[in-house]
Amino acid sequence: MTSQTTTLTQQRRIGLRIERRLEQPLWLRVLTPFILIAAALLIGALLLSLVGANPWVVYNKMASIAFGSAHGWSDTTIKATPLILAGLGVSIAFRMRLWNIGAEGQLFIGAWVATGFALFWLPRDTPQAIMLLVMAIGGFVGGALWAFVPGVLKAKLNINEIITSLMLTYVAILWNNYWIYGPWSDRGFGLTPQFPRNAWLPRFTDYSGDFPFLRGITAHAGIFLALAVAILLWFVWKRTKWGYEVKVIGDNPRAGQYAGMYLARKIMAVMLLSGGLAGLAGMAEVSGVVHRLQERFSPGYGFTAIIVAWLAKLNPLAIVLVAYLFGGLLVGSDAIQPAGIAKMLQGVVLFVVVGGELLLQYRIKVGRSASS
Amino acid sequence: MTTSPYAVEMRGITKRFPGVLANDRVDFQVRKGEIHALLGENGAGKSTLMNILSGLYRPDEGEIAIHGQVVEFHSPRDAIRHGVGMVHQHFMLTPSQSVAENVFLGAREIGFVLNPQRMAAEVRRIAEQYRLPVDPNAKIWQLSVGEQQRVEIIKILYRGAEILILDEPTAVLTPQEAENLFVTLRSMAADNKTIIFISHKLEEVLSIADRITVLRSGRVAATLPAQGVTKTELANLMVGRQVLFQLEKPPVQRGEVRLRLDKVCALDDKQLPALCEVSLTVHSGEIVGVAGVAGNGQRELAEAICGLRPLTAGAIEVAGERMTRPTARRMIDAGVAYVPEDRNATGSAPNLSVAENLILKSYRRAEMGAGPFLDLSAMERIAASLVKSFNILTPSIKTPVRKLSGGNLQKVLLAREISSQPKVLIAASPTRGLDIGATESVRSLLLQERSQGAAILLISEDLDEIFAISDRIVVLYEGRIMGEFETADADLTEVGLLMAGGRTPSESFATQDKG
Amino acid sequence: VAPQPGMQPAAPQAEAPAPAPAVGGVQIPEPVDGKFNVAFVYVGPIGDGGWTYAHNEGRLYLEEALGDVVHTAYLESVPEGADAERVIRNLARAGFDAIFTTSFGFMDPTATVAEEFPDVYFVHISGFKRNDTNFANLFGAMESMKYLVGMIAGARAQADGGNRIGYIAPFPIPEVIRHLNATAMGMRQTCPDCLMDVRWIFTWFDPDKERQAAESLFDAGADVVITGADTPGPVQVAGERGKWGVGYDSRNACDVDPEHCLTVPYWEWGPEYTRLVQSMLDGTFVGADIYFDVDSGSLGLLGFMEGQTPLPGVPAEVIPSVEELLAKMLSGEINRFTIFTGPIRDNKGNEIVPAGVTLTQSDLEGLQGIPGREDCTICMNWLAEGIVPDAEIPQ
Amino acid sequence: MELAFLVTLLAAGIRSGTAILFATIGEIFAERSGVLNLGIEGMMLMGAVSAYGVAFATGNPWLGLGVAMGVGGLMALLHGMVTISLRADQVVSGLALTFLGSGLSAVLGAPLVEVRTAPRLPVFPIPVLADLPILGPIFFNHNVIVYIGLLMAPLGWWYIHRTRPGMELRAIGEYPAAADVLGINVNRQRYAYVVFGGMMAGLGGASLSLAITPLWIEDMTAGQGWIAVGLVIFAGWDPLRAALGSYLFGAIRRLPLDAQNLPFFLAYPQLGYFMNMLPYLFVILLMLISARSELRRRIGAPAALGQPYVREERGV
Ligand SMILES: Nc1ncnc2c1ncn2[C@@H]1O[C@H](COP(=O)(O)OP(=O)(O)OP(=O)(O)O)[C@@H](O)[C@H]1O
Ligand SMILES: Nc1ncnc2c1ncn2[C@@H]1O[C@H](COP(=O)(O)OP(=O)(O)OP(=O)(O)O)[C@@H](O)[C@H]1O
Ligand SMILES: [Mg+2]
Ligand SMILES: [Mg+2]
Repeated sequence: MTSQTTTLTQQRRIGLRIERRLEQPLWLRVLTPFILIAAALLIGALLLSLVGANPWVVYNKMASIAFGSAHGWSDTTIKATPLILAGLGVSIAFRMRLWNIGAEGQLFIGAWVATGFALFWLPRDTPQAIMLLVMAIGGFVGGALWAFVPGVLKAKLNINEIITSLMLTYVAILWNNYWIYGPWSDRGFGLTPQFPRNAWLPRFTDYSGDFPFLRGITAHAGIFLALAVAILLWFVWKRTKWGYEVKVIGDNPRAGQYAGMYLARKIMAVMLLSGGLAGLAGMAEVSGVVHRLQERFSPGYGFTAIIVAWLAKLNPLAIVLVAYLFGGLLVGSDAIQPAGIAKMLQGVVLFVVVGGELLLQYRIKVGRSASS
Repeated sequence: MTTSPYAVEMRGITKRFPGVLANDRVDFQVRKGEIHALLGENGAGKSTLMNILSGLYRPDEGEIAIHGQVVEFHSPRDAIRHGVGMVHQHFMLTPSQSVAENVFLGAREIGFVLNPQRMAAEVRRIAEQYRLPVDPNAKIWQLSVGEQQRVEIIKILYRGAEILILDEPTAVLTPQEAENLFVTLRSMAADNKTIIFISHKLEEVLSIADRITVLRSGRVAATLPAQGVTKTELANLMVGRQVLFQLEKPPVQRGEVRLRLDKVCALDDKQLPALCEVSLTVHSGEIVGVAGVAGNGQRELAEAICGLRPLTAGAIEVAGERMTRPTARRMIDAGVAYVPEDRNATGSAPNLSVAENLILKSYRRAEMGAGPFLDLSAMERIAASLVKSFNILTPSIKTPVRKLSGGNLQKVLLAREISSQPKVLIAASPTRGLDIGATESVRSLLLQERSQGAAILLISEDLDEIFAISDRIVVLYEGRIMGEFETADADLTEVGLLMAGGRTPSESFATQDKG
Repeated sequence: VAPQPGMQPAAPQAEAPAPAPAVGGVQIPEPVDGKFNVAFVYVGPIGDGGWTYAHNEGRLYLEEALGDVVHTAYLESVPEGADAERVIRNLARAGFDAIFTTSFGFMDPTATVAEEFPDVYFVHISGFKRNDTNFANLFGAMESMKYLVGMIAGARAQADGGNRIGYIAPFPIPEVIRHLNATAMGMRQTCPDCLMDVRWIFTWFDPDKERQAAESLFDAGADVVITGADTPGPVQVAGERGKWGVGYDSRNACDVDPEHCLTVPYWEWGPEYTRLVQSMLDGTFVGADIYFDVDSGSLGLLGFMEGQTPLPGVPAEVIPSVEELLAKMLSGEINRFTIFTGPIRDNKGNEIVPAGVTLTQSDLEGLQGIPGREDCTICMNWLAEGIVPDAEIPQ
Repeated sequence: MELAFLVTLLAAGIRSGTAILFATIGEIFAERSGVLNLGIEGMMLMGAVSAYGVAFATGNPWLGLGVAMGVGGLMALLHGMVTISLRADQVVSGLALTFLGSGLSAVLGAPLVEVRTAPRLPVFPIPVLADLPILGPIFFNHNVIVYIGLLMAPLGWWYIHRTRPGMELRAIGEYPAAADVLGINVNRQRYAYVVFGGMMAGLGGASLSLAITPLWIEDMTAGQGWIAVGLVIFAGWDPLRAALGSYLFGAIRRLPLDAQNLPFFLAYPQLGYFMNMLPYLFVILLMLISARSELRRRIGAPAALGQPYVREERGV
């Protein structure tokens, strides 16, 4: 009986065997992102045709809207700005394996604080530079404090930050609702009055008097802020002790503790920064684009930022690139109905990248592996 | 059933791991009813071979016959079906479940709904039959290591194992517990059960085994009867060259007190008391060995001294500075270095490079960069020089340390800790998992530090190691210090008794030297 | 002032048969050469069965009415705020001749783009901005219909021997308060003893909240629950409880359970859309404030319009009086101002509008400080008699 | 009056907590086996949309329920493949699943949004019991799906603690190697429980669209999937405590509405904005409570939670 099983199973063992690669060859590492993006587009195309669309037409249209003209680039930049800032914020936490997925809420609170300064807490005639500076700092601090709560709970009580940061997102949105329908409402409607001009981030189009070609280019100064933060962060990760500490703790928190790093303090600091950048994204959005606080002024930037950060492998400079890609996706899908397509594609891209990247680490071996 | 003198025949077994040839065309036979010892250096491939025999790993090549019948195991279940059961080097027990639950895990015949009474009764029956006393309803985490081992044996006996594999069963036992185990094993062998038994302790092997197989670098070096073999012969077979059992150990030159624990208490991870009023001192220039069975507070002791575990009472004094609330950073700054028992989980960041791991303790210093900045070139320079002087084998200083072998990773840790010129060095099982060569070099490094005036606390479950290099020995049992000896006056049996919680007999028995 | 369906954290969206048959398909709105191209920007999905659904019905009506002359397209689920301006601008740039934006939050973006594209017509629904040339705003007097709803609900409670009516109010803004007050005043016509219970849900569109609010109202003793929000959940609950519900916004809001639905006051945007687009074609369009009343034909009350019969739950005794009032409204004999003429008391018994005084349009809309519009004097920030006396407006 | 208030509140809590209960129990099983699946929200949404669609197309809500479980299970299988076989980060894969589910359900469900007449699961007052005072309205006058939930919690508890597979489940989540050496196929069981978790999430979604909020609306779960993740922690991986948490949560969602009838809130209705925050703050509070009791009772997550198991590979 035993020998019979043996022969049977031996036959089964001839075939494919999946094995982890020890080293990824260089060509594979270089090609990986492209393979993955192609795969994601392919799967997306499949889903699109399942729901009755011509994927080629859809992709083409999206690309031309997002990147086909100066206006397209401007629109894409507008979308990329909050994605870069929030994405950088998310990436800081993720680097330390802190799953701050409440960037959306932090963004709302940042916007709320910025609005408070723009409309209520500063004199109307505050010079623009001071106004914007205070709004930016306020937005940063607001977002930071909102993220601090999950940070403290994590650091002191080891409470799961995924849940707390997400729950606080809902709270933040309701908090905003209270103010925009209540005390700050413009005549009872779900939005605040428009910001005075001195609370607007400068836009390219504001200079169209001197440079007519800038007319309608509504991208704003927030993008420079975002780029500056990206470069700064890149430097922090590479060249500072602080960045080194985050890297160690992210890889092995026990080793960090062992090396005398203050884990609890670091958790709180990282959450503060992470939320702060998301808050800054909120400030940039209300001050640069919406010019008021209103319901749903963010179409989920804080959530998309998570995908952006992860796809960029938490590399600050790559975040800029990926944010542009996703900005383009969002802008492009504006003209495509239904709007769920953008979200679906985001999910597909993330999934393909998460799974596919690992898949490429395996090698398929054909042959028999058992005894002769 | 075929008539074969062999219970187990393994023929031409080859097993490769990424980058390692763990077993290389191994032929291995065990006779029915014998106690067969498997010897070899660390990494020789003993566990791998036995994991293959027990169905856990699949060989790349080769075949296995049990009682003369060729079999192929796809999972441990297949092996169990053929009467092969294994007690692993690391116990395979789920701590939160009861003894009975662990014994019946995976047993389909007990039906869908659990019947705790019947399960307990069955465990009791086996326990009595083989004289392996244990409470079936106790949770594993409440048991001592020796009891846990009994559960493991009951587990495989319940499954009707005729062939029992024990992977380093005595490594974590006190000499007395080990003796009890041997009694059990002998009676099982008398019952015509076949026992394969892995150990590093040569005298133990000589006293209990019928035959011995020695593995070296994945190959069989020899199979020979235990009768008439000497320790030295075995050691030479294992290593493939003449082995020196002696280390150069100059007489102790005690300096001032560098480390003083004053009635230190601490909790374990479950918030239960793990250390009770531990007091001890370590002088400059001496090595104090802490002996004890695993799980008696060694880890908590090391962590408490290194500021990684808060004290619930007492104080620690390092070079005269007294601390009741030590933190890791204060301890590092005070000159305490720590080679943790767990190289991967505590001592290193596996995905970071060799260089980044080498500066883990020193990155805050000014020479690593001014203020908040990290000077990458300084880091690389220091790393390169440490790699060179400690002879660390690594493709480059940018290689992630997870790719290093255990011995080289240990060298990274030692290089890092020793290069800080510590006043106090805590070394927890520093040679665990290292082969004889690496072990020798680690021990001589420790002795070298000792002669340079460091105060060294050596925490180890390996009594031989403790006896070999420490100047004084303290015994830790259930978080308390049970006794303290000058190594020269210490007696192995007595220390063993204390490790098991026995009373301190003030006068030592007259015993012959064992080590 | 507009219901803005789709206020949950993420943007809702949907797709349904437009010109093309592909249900669930994907469409890209583009103008067609040689036609008058009209684009609609919706805040919610056209399948919301409420606000946006009604607008889309209007769009289809427009296509039907003007035939081959026009081509229409729409973008649904466009978030308010940052994205709206870009979407509207891209439509204008793409060559659409007229753009209708159907949510309050689109007001400023529409105004901005209207300045940039003087040759394109813009109509914003539910706001108060205009530019006298190519940008108008449009809204209607739903309060008139709500008054009739109040009468029907009151009669129903009376007939059932009850005295409680529930109202689900989305947000404390003038529009909602105006509708709530009109309903309460209507209720008191047929059931002077009835009290109106209010649940503020602080959302325009949350099926679960709306259902729970309805349950809460029924649990508190209501015989009829009237919803000011979008989903038919409250009508469903009414069915489950064997009580009565009133839907809102679109004609099909009763479809879930016509047995237990009394009526729906609904928007019929088609006639207004057709009139406005015709005026664009004729070149007579002006960027004005347009506020239509029942006589425009753009408001409906299910069961009482031409060709309809009252749903079974409507008490027979109230039908004649509702029909009579509705006829007067349809003929323009009475209108929203008639309803909001004093004496009117608030829920605490204070006189808010003295006898003989009529609220102005600004009063009704609660307008203040808007250039080109007069300020309100009796602003819409009170609750009418009949609403639970202790109730206050949130904020 | 006070009692009636409580009774209606609790009845409402049980009704609207049912969807979360299913998802929570499913996640308990997945996590007990060692796999964290943060994709509940996405699976619930896919469950909700497919249940509604199938019920509409076939006229049979039970069929919808079944399909929803299948769809949830399939999505979980995807998570399983990525995390169990490919060993990807469970957190990230779960997030991806949520994005995928909410996007895909929005696209697939678009034509269903205007469907108002799909058949629903019936409300079924249990004879005699439903007429009991207090207990009747709280427990015995509900939609059939609610009873399924009421049964599921004790059943789940019994399975985990009183059956052989439950014993194995506890082992593979704590020390998979120990189970493996006794011949339990760890990864196969993990797949099974992850898929089961997905089926339960699908069931939760279906119970929303077919019974609790019988409609399909995009993103109709409104964060309930995430709340389930939180409740698992609060429940200490125990289905009975999960039921407690879910029903409490349901009641707290209803509270802001019922409270509007109380004199205090009539006078200060603006508190409604803040009352609406309660469910979310409640979850945080639950986490705080469990953080403290976790210390006290020394229970914790299954030890191997989040770690892939590979036999011939050691370390992480
Ligand atoms: N091994 C670990 N893995 C993940 N998180 C951990 C680990 N160890 C600790 N933490 C997290 O870090 C928190 C703080 O740890 P700890 O109190 O040891 O920090 P600390 O360095 O002593 O800082 P402080 O002195 O400011 O308290 C813990 O509550 C826990 O959330
Ligand atoms: N799962 C594994 N993956 C990769 N390498 C492995 C694995 N198991 C063992 N090895 C390698 O195979 C070789 C043999 O290991 P094995 O554990 O069999 O040695 P051993 O003789 O049991 O040693 P020890 O005395 O330390 O227990 C070593 O080099 C080891 O690093
Ligand atoms: Mg601490
Ligand atoms: Mg071994």
